[in-house]
Amino acid sequence: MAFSITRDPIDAQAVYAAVAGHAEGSNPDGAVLVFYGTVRNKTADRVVRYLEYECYEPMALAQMERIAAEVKGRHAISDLACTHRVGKLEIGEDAMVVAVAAPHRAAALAATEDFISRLKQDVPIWKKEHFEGGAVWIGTPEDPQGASEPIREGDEVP
Amino acid sequence: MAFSITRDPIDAQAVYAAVAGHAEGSNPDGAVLVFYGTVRNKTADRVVRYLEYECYEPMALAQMERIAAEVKGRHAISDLACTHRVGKLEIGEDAMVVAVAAPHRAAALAATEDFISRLKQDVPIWKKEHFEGGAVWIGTPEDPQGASEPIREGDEVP
Amino acid sequence: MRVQVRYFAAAREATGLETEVLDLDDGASVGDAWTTLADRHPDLAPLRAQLRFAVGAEFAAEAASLADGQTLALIPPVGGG
Amino acid sequence: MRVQVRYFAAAREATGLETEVLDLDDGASVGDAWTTLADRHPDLAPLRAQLRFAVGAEFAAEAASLADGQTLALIPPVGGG
Repeated sequence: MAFSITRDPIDAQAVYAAVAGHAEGSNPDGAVLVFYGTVRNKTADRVVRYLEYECYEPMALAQMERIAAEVKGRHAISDLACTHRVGKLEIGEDAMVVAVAAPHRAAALAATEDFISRLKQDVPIWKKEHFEGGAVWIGTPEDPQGASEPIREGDEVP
Repeated sequence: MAFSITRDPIDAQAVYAAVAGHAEGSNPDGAVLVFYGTVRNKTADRVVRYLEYECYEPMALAQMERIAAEVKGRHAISDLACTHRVGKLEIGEDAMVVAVAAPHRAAALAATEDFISRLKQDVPIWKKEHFEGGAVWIGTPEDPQGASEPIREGDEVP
Repeated sequence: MRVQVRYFAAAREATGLETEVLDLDDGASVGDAWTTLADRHPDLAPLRAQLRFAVGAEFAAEAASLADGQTLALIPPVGGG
Repeated sequence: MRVQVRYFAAAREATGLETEVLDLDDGASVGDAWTTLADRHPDLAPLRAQLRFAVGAEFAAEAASLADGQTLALIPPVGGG
Protein backbone atom coordinates (compact mmCIF):
# COMPACT_ATOMS: atom_id res chain seq x y z
CA MET A 1 0.00 0.00 0.00
CA ALA A 2 1.70 3.15 -1.27
CA PHE A 3 0.65 6.69 -0.37
CA SER A 4 2.14 9.99 -1.35
CA ILE A 5 1.58 13.72 -1.56
CA THR A 6 3.06 15.65 -4.45
CA ARG A 7 3.21 19.22 -5.70
CA ASP A 8 3.83 18.00 -9.25
CA PRO A 9 1.34 16.55 -11.73
CA ILE A 10 0.39 13.07 -10.57
CA ASP A 11 2.06 10.13 -12.29
CA ALA A 12 -1.07 7.98 -12.56
CA GLN A 13 0.85 5.17 -14.20
CA ALA A 14 3.00 4.89 -11.06
CA VAL A 15 -0.09 4.68 -8.84
CA TYR A 16 -1.48 1.94 -11.08
CA ALA A 17 1.85 0.11 -11.09
CA ALA A 18 2.01 0.21 -7.29
CA VAL A 19 -0.98 -2.14 -7.08
CA ALA A 20 -0.79 -4.00 -10.40
CA GLY A 21 2.81 -5.17 -10.40
CA HIS A 22 3.09 -8.93 -10.05
CA ALA A 23 5.81 -11.40 -10.94
CA GLU A 24 5.17 -13.12 -14.27
CA GLY A 25 2.39 -15.69 -14.07
CA SER A 26 1.51 -14.92 -10.45
CA ASN A 27 -1.28 -12.36 -10.82
CA PRO A 28 -4.12 -13.13 -8.36
CA ASP A 29 -6.17 -10.08 -9.36
CA GLY A 30 -8.91 -10.02 -11.95
CA ALA A 31 -9.68 -6.35 -11.44
CA VAL A 32 -7.66 -3.18 -11.15
CA LEU A 33 -9.50 0.10 -10.74
CA VAL A 34 -7.93 3.52 -11.12
CA PHE A 35 -9.88 6.56 -9.98
CA TYR A 36 -8.89 10.07 -11.07
CA GLY A 37 -10.34 12.95 -9.11
CA THR A 38 -10.05 15.89 -11.47
CA VAL A 39 -10.68 19.61 -11.24
CA ARG A 40 -14.10 20.45 -12.62
CA ASN A 41 -14.86 23.75 -14.29
CA LYS A 42 -17.94 24.18 -12.11
CA THR A 43 -19.12 23.52 -8.57
CA ALA A 44 -22.89 23.76 -8.37
CA ASP A 45 -23.44 27.11 -10.10
CA ARG A 46 -20.00 28.59 -9.53
CA VAL A 47 -17.59 28.89 -12.43
CA VAL A 48 -14.29 27.65 -11.03
CA ARG A 49 -11.06 29.42 -11.98
CA TYR A 50 -8.60 27.17 -10.16
CA LEU A 51 -8.13 25.30 -6.90
CA GLU A 52 -5.54 25.46 -4.17
CA TYR A 53 -4.94 22.40 -2.06
CA GLU A 54 -2.95 22.33 1.14
CA CYS A 55 -2.06 19.37 3.28
CA TYR A 56 -0.73 18.41 6.69
CA GLU A 57 1.51 15.85 5.12
CA PRO A 58 2.67 13.52 7.92
CA MET A 59 -0.83 13.27 9.32
CA ALA A 60 -2.39 12.89 5.86
CA LEU A 61 -0.11 9.98 5.04
CA ALA A 62 -0.77 8.36 8.43
CA GLN A 63 -4.52 8.74 7.98
CA MET A 64 -4.39 7.32 4.45
CA GLU A 65 -2.53 4.28 5.82
CA ARG A 66 -5.03 3.86 8.61
CA ILE A 67 -8.07 4.24 6.35
CA ALA A 68 -6.63 1.89 3.73
CA ALA A 69 -6.05 -0.76 6.40
CA GLU A 70 -9.68 -0.38 7.51
CA VAL A 71 -10.88 -0.60 3.90
CA LYS A 72 -8.77 -3.72 3.32
CA GLY A 73 -10.43 -5.22 6.38
CA ARG A 74 -13.89 -4.55 4.95
CA HIS A 75 -13.34 -5.59 1.31
CA ALA A 76 -11.48 -8.47 -0.32
CA ILE A 77 -8.82 -6.41 -2.05
CA SER A 78 -5.14 -7.15 -2.61
CA ASP A 79 -3.69 -3.67 -2.62
CA LEU A 80 -4.55 0.02 -2.62
CA ALA A 81 -2.46 3.09 -3.47
CA CYS A 82 -3.20 6.80 -3.48
CA THR A 83 -1.37 9.94 -4.52
CA HIS A 84 -2.84 13.36 -3.75
CA ARG A 85 -1.60 16.56 -5.25
CA VAL A 86 -1.30 19.89 -3.43
CA GLY A 87 -0.66 23.45 -4.53
CA LYS A 88 -2.43 25.29 -7.33
CA LEU A 89 -4.41 23.09 -9.69
CA GLU A 90 -5.93 24.17 -12.97
CA ILE A 91 -9.20 22.94 -14.47
CA GLY A 92 -8.80 19.43 -15.81
CA GLU A 93 -5.78 18.53 -13.70
CA ASP A 94 -5.80 15.48 -11.44
CA ALA A 95 -6.09 16.25 -7.73
CA MET A 96 -6.00 12.63 -6.65
CA VAL A 97 -5.42 9.20 -8.13
CA VAL A 98 -6.48 6.04 -6.28
CA ALA A 99 -5.71 2.53 -7.53
CA VAL A 100 -7.18 -0.68 -6.14
CA ALA A 101 -6.40 -4.28 -7.14
CA ALA A 102 -8.68 -7.15 -6.19
CA PRO A 103 -9.48 -10.69 -7.29
CA HIS A 104 -13.01 -9.57 -8.25
CA ARG A 105 -14.38 -6.29 -9.45
CA ALA A 106 -17.17 -5.92 -6.87
CA ALA A 107 -14.61 -5.59 -4.07
CA ALA A 108 -12.47 -3.21 -6.11
CA LEU A 109 -15.43 -0.91 -6.77
CA ALA A 110 -16.70 -0.98 -3.19
CA ALA A 111 -13.23 -0.43 -1.73
CA THR A 112 -12.61 2.53 -4.02
CA GLU A 113 -15.81 4.20 -2.87
CA ASP A 114 -15.10 3.36 0.78
CA PHE A 115 -11.55 4.75 0.66
CA ILE A 116 -12.49 7.99 -1.08
CA SER A 117 -15.45 8.57 1.20
CA ARG A 118 -13.30 8.08 4.32
CA LEU A 119 -10.50 10.20 2.86
CA LYS A 120 -12.94 13.06 2.42
CA GLN A 121 -13.84 12.82 6.10
CA ASP A 122 -10.52 12.35 7.84
CA VAL A 123 -7.49 13.09 5.70
CA PRO A 124 -6.15 16.58 6.46
CA ILE A 125 -6.14 18.05 2.99
CA TRP A 126 -7.88 21.35 2.33
CA LYS A 127 -9.25 22.78 -0.86
CA LYS A 128 -9.73 26.46 -1.58
CA GLU A 129 -11.88 27.06 -4.57
CA HIS A 130 -11.20 30.23 -6.50
CA PHE A 131 -14.26 31.00 -8.52
CA GLU A 132 -15.46 34.01 -10.46
CA GLY A 133 -16.13 36.60 -7.79
CA GLY A 134 -14.47 35.02 -4.79
CA ALA A 135 -12.79 32.13 -3.04
CA VAL A 136 -13.87 29.73 -0.32
CA TRP A 137 -12.46 26.87 1.71
CA ILE A 138 -14.61 23.91 0.72
CA GLY A 139 -16.61 22.45 3.60
CA THR A 140 -16.64 25.56 5.76
CA PRO A 141 -19.84 27.43 6.58
CA GLU A 142 -18.67 30.09 4.10
CA ASP A 143 -18.87 27.48 1.34
CA PRO A 144 -22.36 27.98 -0.14
CA GLN A 145 -22.41 24.39 -1.26
CA GLY A 146 -20.83 23.06 1.90
CA ALA A 147 -23.60 24.57 4.01
CA SER A 148 -26.37 22.50 2.49
CA GLU A 149 -24.30 19.58 1.30
CA PRO A 150 -21.34 19.01 3.61
CA ILE A 151 -18.21 17.79 1.85
CA ARG A 152 -17.66 15.44 4.77
CA GLU A 153 -20.40 13.18 3.55
CA GLY A 154 -18.10 12.29 0.71
CA ASP A 155 -20.52 12.77 -2.11
CA GLU A 156 -18.58 15.48 -3.89
CA VAL A 157 -15.74 14.83 -6.28
CA PRO A 158 -13.23 16.25 -6.03
CA MET B 1 -18.11 6.83 -26.78
CA ALA B 2 -15.31 4.76 -28.29
CA PHE B 3 -15.31 0.98 -28.53
CA SER B 4 -12.79 -1.38 -30.03
CA ILE B 5 -11.60 -4.95 -30.22
CA THR B 6 -7.89 -5.67 -30.52
CA ARG B 7 -5.58 -8.64 -30.80
CA ASP B 8 -2.69 -6.59 -29.40
CA PRO B 9 -2.02 -5.58 -25.78
CA ILE B 10 -4.55 -2.92 -24.81
CA ASP B 11 -3.40 0.69 -24.82
CA ALA B 12 -5.11 1.68 -21.57
CA GLN B 13 -3.89 5.24 -21.88
CA ALA B 14 -5.82 5.58 -25.14
CA VAL B 15 -9.02 4.29 -23.51
CA TYR B 16 -8.56 6.81 -20.68
CA ALA B 17 -7.84 9.60 -23.16
CA ALA B 18 -11.01 8.78 -25.11
CA VAL B 19 -13.15 9.93 -22.17
CA ALA B 20 -10.84 12.38 -20.38
CA GLY B 21 -9.84 14.65 -23.22
CA HIS B 22 -11.28 18.14 -22.86
CA ALA B 23 -10.26 21.47 -24.24
CA GLU B 24 -8.20 23.52 -21.79
CA GLY B 25 -10.32 24.93 -18.98
CA SER B 26 -13.52 23.19 -20.06
CA ASN B 27 -13.45 19.97 -18.02
CA PRO B 28 -16.92 19.25 -16.59
CA ASP B 29 -15.86 15.96 -14.99
CA GLY B 30 -14.70 15.52 -11.45
CA ALA B 31 -14.21 11.78 -11.77
CA VAL B 32 -12.62 9.48 -14.30
CA LEU B 33 -12.60 5.77 -13.58
CA VAL B 34 -10.52 3.22 -15.45
CA PHE B 35 -11.26 -0.45 -14.95
CA TYR B 36 -8.76 -3.13 -16.00
CA GLY B 37 -10.07 -6.69 -16.26
CA THR B 38 -6.93 -8.79 -16.01
CA VAL B 39 -6.14 -12.47 -16.35
CA ARG B 40 -6.00 -14.09 -12.91
CA ASN B 41 -3.77 -17.07 -12.15
CA LYS B 42 -6.70 -18.92 -10.63
CA THR B 43 -10.43 -19.41 -11.14
CA ALA B 44 -12.00 -20.93 -8.08
CA ASP B 45 -9.62 -23.85 -7.46
CA ARG B 46 -8.28 -24.20 -11.00
CA VAL B 47 -4.73 -23.08 -11.76
CA VAL B 48 -5.06 -21.10 -14.97
CA ARG B 49 -2.39 -21.47 -17.67
CA TYR B 50 -3.71 -18.96 -20.18
CA LEU B 51 -6.95 -17.73 -21.74
CA GLU B 52 -8.22 -17.60 -25.30
CA TYR B 53 -10.82 -15.01 -26.18
CA GLU B 54 -12.81 -14.93 -29.38
CA CYS B 55 -15.29 -12.36 -30.54
CA TYR B 56 -18.03 -11.71 -33.07
CA GLU B 57 -16.65 -8.29 -33.73
CA PRO B 58 -19.37 -6.33 -35.58
CA MET B 59 -22.04 -7.54 -33.16
CA ALA B 60 -19.77 -7.03 -30.13
CA LEU B 61 -19.15 -3.41 -31.11
CA ALA B 62 -22.86 -2.83 -31.80
CA GLN B 63 -23.82 -4.35 -28.44
CA MET B 64 -21.21 -2.26 -26.61
CA GLU B 65 -22.67 0.87 -28.22
CA ARG B 66 -26.19 -0.14 -27.29
CA ILE B 67 -25.31 -1.05 -23.71
CA ALA B 68 -23.27 2.13 -23.23
CA ALA B 69 -26.22 4.20 -24.43
CA GLU B 70 -28.48 2.43 -21.92
CA VAL B 71 -25.92 2.96 -19.14
CA LYS B 72 -25.65 6.64 -20.04
CA GLY B 73 -29.42 6.84 -19.74
CA ARG B 74 -29.32 5.37 -16.23
CA HIS B 75 -26.33 7.26 -14.80
CA ALA B 76 -25.15 10.87 -15.04
CA ILE B 77 -21.95 10.21 -16.94
CA SER B 78 -20.27 12.23 -19.67
CA ASP B 79 -18.53 9.50 -21.62
CA LEU B 80 -17.64 5.83 -21.66
CA ALA B 81 -15.08 3.87 -23.67
CA CYS B 82 -14.12 0.22 -23.79
CA THR B 83 -11.47 -1.85 -25.51
CA HIS B 84 -11.57 -5.63 -25.31
CA ARG B 85 -8.73 -7.88 -26.33
CA VAL B 86 -9.07 -11.22 -28.12
CA GLY B 87 -6.67 -14.05 -28.89
CA LYS B 88 -4.35 -15.77 -26.43
CA LEU B 89 -3.85 -13.91 -23.17
CA GLU B 90 -1.28 -14.74 -20.54
CA ILE B 91 -1.68 -14.41 -16.78
CA GLY B 92 -1.54 -10.75 -15.75
CA GLU B 93 -2.47 -9.34 -19.16
CA ASP B 94 -5.43 -7.01 -19.58
CA ALA B 95 -8.46 -8.58 -21.26
CA MET B 96 -10.55 -5.43 -21.09
CA VAL B 97 -10.21 -1.78 -20.18
CA VAL B 98 -13.26 0.40 -19.50
CA ALA B 99 -13.06 4.14 -18.85
CA VAL B 100 -15.89 6.33 -17.58
CA ALA B 101 -15.92 10.10 -17.04
CA ALA B 102 -18.59 11.79 -14.94
CA PRO B 103 -19.14 14.99 -13.01
CA HIS B 104 -19.32 12.98 -9.76
CA ARG B 105 -17.74 9.75 -8.69
CA ALA B 106 -20.93 7.96 -7.60
CA ALA B 107 -22.23 7.94 -11.17
CA ALA B 108 -18.83 6.87 -12.53
CA LEU B 109 -18.67 3.91 -10.15
CA ALA B 110 -22.26 2.82 -10.74
CA ALA B 111 -21.97 3.17 -14.51
CA THR B 112 -18.77 1.12 -14.58
CA GLU B 113 -20.46 -1.72 -12.71
CA ASP B 114 -23.57 -1.44 -14.87
CA PHE B 115 -21.63 -1.51 -18.14
CA ILE B 116 -19.43 -4.47 -17.19
CA SER B 117 -22.34 -6.44 -15.83
CA ARG B 118 -24.33 -5.92 -19.05
CA LEU B 119 -21.29 -6.63 -21.21
CA LYS B 120 -20.90 -9.99 -19.49
CA GLN B 121 -24.50 -10.80 -20.40
CA ASP B 122 -24.85 -9.62 -23.97
CA VAL B 123 -21.58 -8.85 -25.72
CA PRO B 124 -20.55 -11.77 -27.95
CA ILE B 125 -17.07 -12.43 -26.61
CA TRP B 126 -16.09 -15.91 -25.50
CA LYS B 127 -13.41 -17.04 -23.12
CA LYS B 128 -11.76 -20.43 -23.12
CA GLU B 129 -9.84 -21.08 -19.99
CA HIS B 130 -6.85 -23.38 -20.31
CA PHE B 131 -6.06 -24.68 -16.86
CA GLU B 132 -3.89 -27.46 -15.55
CA GLY B 133 -5.58 -30.61 -16.76
CA GLY B 134 -8.05 -29.22 -19.28
CA ALA B 135 -9.83 -26.36 -20.96
CA VAL B 136 -13.37 -25.06 -20.83
CA TRP B 137 -15.52 -22.39 -22.41
CA ILE B 138 -16.48 -20.15 -19.49
CA GLY B 139 -20.21 -20.05 -18.83
CA THR B 140 -21.07 -23.38 -20.46
CA PRO B 141 -22.42 -26.32 -18.47
CA GLU B 142 -18.95 -27.89 -18.83
CA ASP B 143 -17.50 -24.98 -16.85
CA PRO B 144 -17.45 -26.29 -13.26
CA GLN B 145 -17.69 -22.78 -11.95
CA GLY B 146 -20.25 -21.69 -14.52
CA ALA B 147 -22.61 -24.44 -13.45
CA SER B 148 -23.11 -23.16 -9.93
CA GLU B 149 -22.29 -19.52 -10.54
CA PRO B 150 -23.29 -18.49 -14.08
CA ILE B 151 -20.97 -15.96 -15.69
CA ARG B 152 -24.05 -14.23 -17.06
CA GLU B 153 -24.84 -12.79 -13.67
CA GLY B 154 -21.79 -10.64 -14.14
CA ASP B 155 -20.18 -11.27 -10.78
CA GLU B 156 -17.00 -12.79 -12.12
CA VAL B 157 -13.98 -10.82 -13.31
CA PRO B 158 -12.72 -11.38 -15.84
CA MET C 1 -33.23 -17.66 -49.83
CA ARG C 2 -29.69 -17.86 -48.63
CA VAL C 3 -28.43 -17.05 -45.14
CA GLN C 4 -24.90 -17.01 -43.80
CA VAL C 5 -24.39 -18.84 -40.51
CA ARG C 6 -21.63 -18.01 -38.06
CA TYR C 7 -20.36 -20.30 -35.32
CA PHE C 8 -18.35 -19.30 -32.27
CA ALA C 9 -16.69 -20.95 -29.28
CA ALA C 10 -18.34 -24.27 -28.35
CA ALA C 11 -20.64 -24.09 -31.41
CA ARG C 12 -17.63 -23.63 -33.69
CA GLU C 13 -15.91 -26.60 -32.10
CA ALA C 14 -19.08 -28.72 -32.37
CA THR C 15 -19.47 -28.08 -36.09
CA GLY C 16 -15.83 -27.72 -37.02
CA LEU C 17 -16.90 -24.64 -38.98
CA GLU C 18 -16.62 -20.90 -38.55
CA THR C 19 -19.22 -20.17 -41.13
CA GLU C 20 -21.49 -21.88 -43.63
CA VAL C 21 -24.19 -20.95 -46.12
CA LEU C 22 -27.72 -22.16 -45.58
CA ASP C 23 -30.44 -22.35 -48.24
CA LEU C 24 -33.89 -21.92 -46.72
CA ASP C 25 -37.43 -21.54 -47.95
CA ASP C 26 -38.63 -17.96 -48.18
CA GLY C 27 -40.18 -16.89 -44.88
CA ALA C 28 -38.16 -19.35 -42.83
CA SER C 29 -37.61 -18.40 -39.21
CA VAL C 30 -34.55 -18.58 -36.98
CA GLY C 31 -36.08 -21.74 -35.48
CA ASP C 32 -36.39 -23.30 -38.95
CA ALA C 33 -32.74 -22.54 -39.60
CA TRP C 34 -31.81 -24.13 -36.28
CA THR C 35 -33.70 -27.33 -37.12
CA THR C 36 -31.73 -27.64 -40.36
CA LEU C 37 -28.42 -26.93 -38.64
CA ALA C 38 -29.09 -29.34 -35.77
CA ASP C 39 -29.89 -32.09 -38.29
CA ARG C 40 -26.76 -31.38 -40.24
CA HIS C 41 -24.42 -31.23 -37.20
CA PRO C 42 -25.16 -33.93 -34.62
CA ASP C 43 -22.68 -32.46 -32.09
CA LEU C 44 -24.41 -29.08 -32.31
CA ALA C 45 -27.90 -30.25 -31.33
CA PRO C 46 -27.11 -30.88 -27.62
CA LEU C 47 -25.96 -27.25 -27.24
CA ARG C 48 -29.45 -25.87 -27.91
CA ALA C 49 -30.24 -25.06 -24.27
CA GLN C 50 -27.25 -22.78 -23.95
CA LEU C 51 -27.45 -21.05 -27.32
CA ARG C 52 -28.94 -17.71 -28.24
CA PHE C 53 -29.34 -16.47 -31.78
CA ALA C 54 -28.44 -13.19 -33.44
CA VAL C 55 -29.51 -11.83 -36.80
CA GLY C 56 -27.07 -9.20 -37.92
CA ALA C 57 -25.83 -7.40 -34.81
CA GLU C 58 -28.93 -8.01 -32.68
CA PHE C 59 -30.22 -10.91 -30.65
CA ALA C 60 -33.23 -12.55 -32.28
CA ALA C 61 -36.01 -14.81 -31.06
CA GLU C 62 -36.54 -18.25 -32.55
CA ALA C 63 -39.77 -17.02 -34.14
CA ALA C 64 -38.04 -14.15 -35.98
CA SER C 65 -38.19 -14.33 -39.76
CA LEU C 66 -35.01 -14.48 -41.78
CA ALA C 67 -34.44 -12.64 -45.03
CA ASP C 68 -32.16 -13.40 -47.93
CA GLY C 69 -28.59 -12.23 -47.35
CA GLN C 70 -28.83 -11.98 -43.58
CA THR C 71 -26.28 -13.37 -41.18
CA LEU C 72 -27.46 -15.73 -38.46
CA ALA C 73 -25.03 -16.22 -35.56
CA LEU C 74 -25.22 -18.91 -32.91
CA ILE C 75 -24.26 -17.36 -29.59
CA PRO C 76 -23.04 -19.70 -26.85
CA PRO C 77 -22.77 -18.29 -23.30
CA VAL C 78 -20.57 -15.21 -23.51
CA GLY C 79 -17.60 -14.60 -21.23
CA GLY C 80 -16.20 -11.16 -21.93
CA GLY C 81 -14.71 -8.82 -19.36
CA MET D 1 5.76 22.31 28.84
CA ARG D 2 6.02 23.41 25.27
CA VAL D 3 3.79 22.38 22.37
CA GLN D 4 4.03 23.23 18.72
CA VAL D 5 0.80 24.41 17.11
CA ARG D 6 0.06 24.04 13.40
CA TYR D 7 -2.56 26.01 11.49
CA PHE D 8 -4.07 25.10 8.13
CA ALA D 9 -6.53 26.56 5.66
CA ALA D 10 -9.08 28.90 7.33
CA ALA D 11 -7.28 28.60 10.68
CA ARG D 12 -3.99 29.63 9.08
CA GLU D 13 -5.67 32.62 7.45
CA ALA D 14 -7.39 33.60 10.73
CA THR D 15 -4.13 33.63 12.69
CA GLY D 16 -1.81 34.68 9.89
CA LEU D 17 0.48 31.90 11.12
CA GLU D 18 1.45 28.46 9.91
CA THR D 19 2.93 27.47 13.23
CA GLU D 20 3.61 28.80 16.68
CA VAL D 21 5.00 27.58 19.99
CA LEU D 22 2.77 27.42 23.03
CA ASP D 23 3.91 27.25 26.66
CA LEU D 24 1.41 25.41 28.82
CA ASP D 25 1.21 24.13 32.37
CA ASP D 26 2.13 20.49 32.78
CA GLY D 27 -0.93 18.32 32.37
CA ALA D 28 -2.74 20.82 30.16
CA SER D 29 -5.32 19.38 27.79
CA VAL D 30 -6.10 20.09 24.14
CA GLY D 31 -9.02 22.19 25.42
CA ASP D 32 -6.70 24.24 27.62
CA ALA D 33 -4.47 24.88 24.61
CA TRP D 34 -7.48 25.96 22.58
CA THR D 35 -8.55 28.46 25.26
CA THR D 36 -5.12 30.05 25.13
CA LEU D 37 -5.06 30.14 21.36
CA ALA D 38 -8.58 31.57 21.07
CA ASP D 39 -7.63 34.35 23.51
CA ARG D 40 -4.51 35.11 21.55
CA HIS D 41 -6.17 35.12 18.10
CA PRO D 42 -9.57 36.84 18.09
CA ASP D 43 -10.28 35.77 14.48
CA LEU D 44 -9.64 32.13 15.38
CA ALA D 45 -12.24 31.86 18.15
CA PRO D 46 -15.31 31.93 15.85
CA LEU D 47 -13.99 28.90 13.95
CA ARG D 48 -14.31 26.62 16.98
CA ALA D 49 -17.48 24.85 15.80
CA GLN D 50 -15.84 23.67 12.61
CA LEU D 51 -12.44 22.70 14.00
CA ARG D 52 -11.14 19.32 15.04
CA PHE D 53 -7.83 18.77 16.81
CA ALA D 54 -4.96 16.41 16.14
CA VAL D 55 -2.04 15.50 18.34
CA GLY D 56 0.75 14.11 16.23
CA ALA D 57 -0.83 12.20 13.35
CA GLU D 58 -4.09 11.31 15.13
CA PHE D 59 -7.29 13.15 15.86
CA ALA D 60 -7.59 14.00 19.56
CA ALA D 61 -10.48 14.90 21.87
CA GLU D 62 -10.54 18.21 23.71
CA ALA D 63 -10.04 16.33 26.98
CA ALA D 64 -6.84 14.64 25.76
CA SER D 65 -3.72 15.55 27.71
CA LEU D 66 -0.80 17.14 25.95
CA ALA D 67 2.83 16.31 26.60
CA ASP D 68 5.96 18.36 26.16
CA GLY D 69 7.25 18.34 22.57
CA GLN D 70 4.00 17.26 20.98
CA THR D 71 2.46 18.89 17.93
CA LEU D 72 -1.11 20.12 18.15
CA ALA D 73 -2.82 20.75 14.82
CA LEU D 74 -6.08 22.63 14.26
CA ILE D 75 -8.03 20.81 11.58
CA PRO D 76 -10.71 22.82 9.71
CA PRO D 77 -13.17 20.88 7.53
CA VAL D 78 -11.12 18.81 5.11
CA GLY D 79 -11.69 18.77 1.38
CA GLY D 80 -9.41 16.22 -0.22
CA GLY D 81 -10.23 14.03 -3.18
